Amino acid sequence: MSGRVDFDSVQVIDVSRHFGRRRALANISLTAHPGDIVGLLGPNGAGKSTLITMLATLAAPSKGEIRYGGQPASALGPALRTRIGLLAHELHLYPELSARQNLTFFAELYGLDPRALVDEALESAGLADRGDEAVSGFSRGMRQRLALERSLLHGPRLVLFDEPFTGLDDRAVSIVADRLRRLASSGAIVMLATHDLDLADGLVTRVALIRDGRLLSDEPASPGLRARYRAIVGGNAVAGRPDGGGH
Amino acid sequence: MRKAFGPLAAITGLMFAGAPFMVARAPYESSMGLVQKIFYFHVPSWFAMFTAIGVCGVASLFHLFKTSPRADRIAEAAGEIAVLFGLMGLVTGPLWGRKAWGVWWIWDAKLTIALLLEMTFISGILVRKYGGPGSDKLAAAVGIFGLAVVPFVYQAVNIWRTIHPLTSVVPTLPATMGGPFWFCVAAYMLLLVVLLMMRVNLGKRQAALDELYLAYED
Amino acid sequence: MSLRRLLIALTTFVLLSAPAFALQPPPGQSEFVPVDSVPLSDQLPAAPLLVTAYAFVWIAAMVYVWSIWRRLNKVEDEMRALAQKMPRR
Amino acid sequence: MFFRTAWLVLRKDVAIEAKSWEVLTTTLFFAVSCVLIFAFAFVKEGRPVEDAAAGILWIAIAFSGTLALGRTFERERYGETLRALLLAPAPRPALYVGKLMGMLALLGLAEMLLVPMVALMFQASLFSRPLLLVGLLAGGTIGFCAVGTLFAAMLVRARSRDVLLPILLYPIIIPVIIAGVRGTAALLGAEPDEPTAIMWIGILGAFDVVFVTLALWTFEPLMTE
Repeated sequence: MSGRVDFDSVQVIDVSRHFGRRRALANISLTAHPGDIVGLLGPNGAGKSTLITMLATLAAPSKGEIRYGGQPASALGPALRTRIGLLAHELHLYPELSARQNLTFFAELYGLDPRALVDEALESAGLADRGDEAVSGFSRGMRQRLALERSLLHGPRLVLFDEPFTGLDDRAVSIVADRLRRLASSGAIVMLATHDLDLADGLVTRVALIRDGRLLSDEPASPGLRARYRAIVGGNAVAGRPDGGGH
Repeated sequence: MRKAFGPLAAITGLMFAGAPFMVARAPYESSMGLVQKIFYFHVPSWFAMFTAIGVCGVASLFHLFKTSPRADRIAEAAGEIAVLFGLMGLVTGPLWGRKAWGVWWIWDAKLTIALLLEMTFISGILVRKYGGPGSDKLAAAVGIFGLAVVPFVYQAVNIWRTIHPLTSVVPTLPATMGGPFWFCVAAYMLLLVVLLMMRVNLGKRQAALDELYLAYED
Repeated sequence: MSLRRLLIALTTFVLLSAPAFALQPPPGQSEFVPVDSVPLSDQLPAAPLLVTAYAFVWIAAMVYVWSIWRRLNKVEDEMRALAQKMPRR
Repeated sequence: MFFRTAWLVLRKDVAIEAKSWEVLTTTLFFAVSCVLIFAFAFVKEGRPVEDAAAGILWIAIAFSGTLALGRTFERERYGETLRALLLAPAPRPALYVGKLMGMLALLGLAEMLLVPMVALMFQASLFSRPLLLVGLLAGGTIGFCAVGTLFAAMLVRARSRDVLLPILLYPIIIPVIIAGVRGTAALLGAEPDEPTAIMWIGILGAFDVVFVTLALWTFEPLMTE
């Protein structure tokens, strides 16, 4: 592997991004360190996913810069991507392949020995018995858990979750929440984008409120999160619920 | 640059005004007679088209790797203007061919090459129009590939078909014919520069409008 | 300001209509071997082709200039309209 | 790391294809129907038009190639898995090479069916110089897939991509089609004209070198949004 890249901080420095005439993000600045679970909270379409995509080096900011341990992604090269894990809204799974084949492919893609890792991942995703079934036959919850394991296979330093709880029942939500806490305590930088207030409440260590591409507040999580969220984001905070999934 | 536009446009206009006089005074060609004089408007349009393709290719390369909006505007402008000059060539060519070879369109090498390049750069415009956000990078790829394919198109089509007067005729032009020819080439090149400046300016204003929309949203 | 610049370009181009009739065939010589007198029949069918070719080039350039000008005006109007809405917000 | 990733991507694509053979069967069927359509157009009173076989073969390759490109990348677009690939630690052009090899294999299989079929139906002596024919087919297919794979990959996130792919692809690969058709036609004559065929293979080779390099070079900037 081309040298171990590691970083102890992720800095978003005055980042803006627009698509043609639509501004997705305006002057976002925030920093995260190992052990943080930063909640990117905001209604749908606030620009959370755009920020997550840019943090994952899949898109470049129109203005401003993102630094990993003080260095820009361009300086760190492809090796940086071994330290980034992304669970996107679209789950990034091949429906035709089985759960085991999906995990094996991505493990090898990251240059890891798949055997031990895949079984362990299937176990913690609760899919050990269905490892050889095609993913197309899985429910949304099962796919979500499988995709979660896939994004953590290579032990990333920076873990990016975009709406990780959609389609999960309460039991699955608490499993995933515990998994995040364990990750953070083991030194990962976790950034969680969601519009679902209740889930984030007990989990995140810091909250960044984003609306219409603008960072409204960035402060440590405190019990009064819900009231403050509604006060800042305005009455329709709850209205931002997804149509089916979530709580 | 901006203040140079006025005089440049004036000179271009004057040169285009003077071109017919120059061409009219040029000698008669023995075998093809008067129709050969289309040569003075047909060939320079290729010179201008290939220059525009070159500008578009280089600007696309710059935009793709350096993501500079300015290079993108120049690439878009040069792409459009390459299509314009290509159109001129593709119309004046058959007009000349009609008399000289008796038929409007023949699969002659030069015309086929021009047609292929014209289609390539029209596809560049189409991708900008229908490609949605991020299509400027895709158009840049078309610009680069369009430039890279020119030698291959030349080679393949030349070997395949050619009854076009060899391009070697240009250097052997006598002084009395050379004069008006290079005058027309200069006029076309100036027209290219003037159109480029106008189109880039349009691109700049469009970007300013987008900027205003963004500012308006803030 | 852009209007004035365009007018300059337009007026100079307008001069073009004058030369359309200046097509007397003078003598010459070269690899494109010119000949001093050309039978009228050969000459006639060629003249319209030549004029059409020249006219097309001129018209194509003018249509393009006009299209840039029209798009420019559209952009300027939109900007003016947007600029007015800006202060009110 | 570079070729390992390319090999992994290829193996993954083959594994997916092996589940359903969907893209392969549709491509083959489309290629066959292409040839049939041309057959009706170019055969008068049972006699095919002189050396139409070369043209028909290459047009069928180009059309079925475009179809296969669209289908293959539609599959990557479905779960946005192309983004997951872009997150792989290997340099991104490795993904392009993996995809390119997949397309070459697919079109190679299609050609294995197309060539005998065209030879049969148009009484074309395609097999008179098998080595040169393979050279032409390889050169042409690599050129087509090199540009096609890049354009298909970059169009994944563009709107109206399935109409844009042929629009962008065909003008650029015309030299490949000309070289392929003229080279193949040279082989079909009563006594195959080898020097011409070899010349066209040379041109195809040059095209492939230039455009594979260009594609590898521009793949990363084109895939970053």
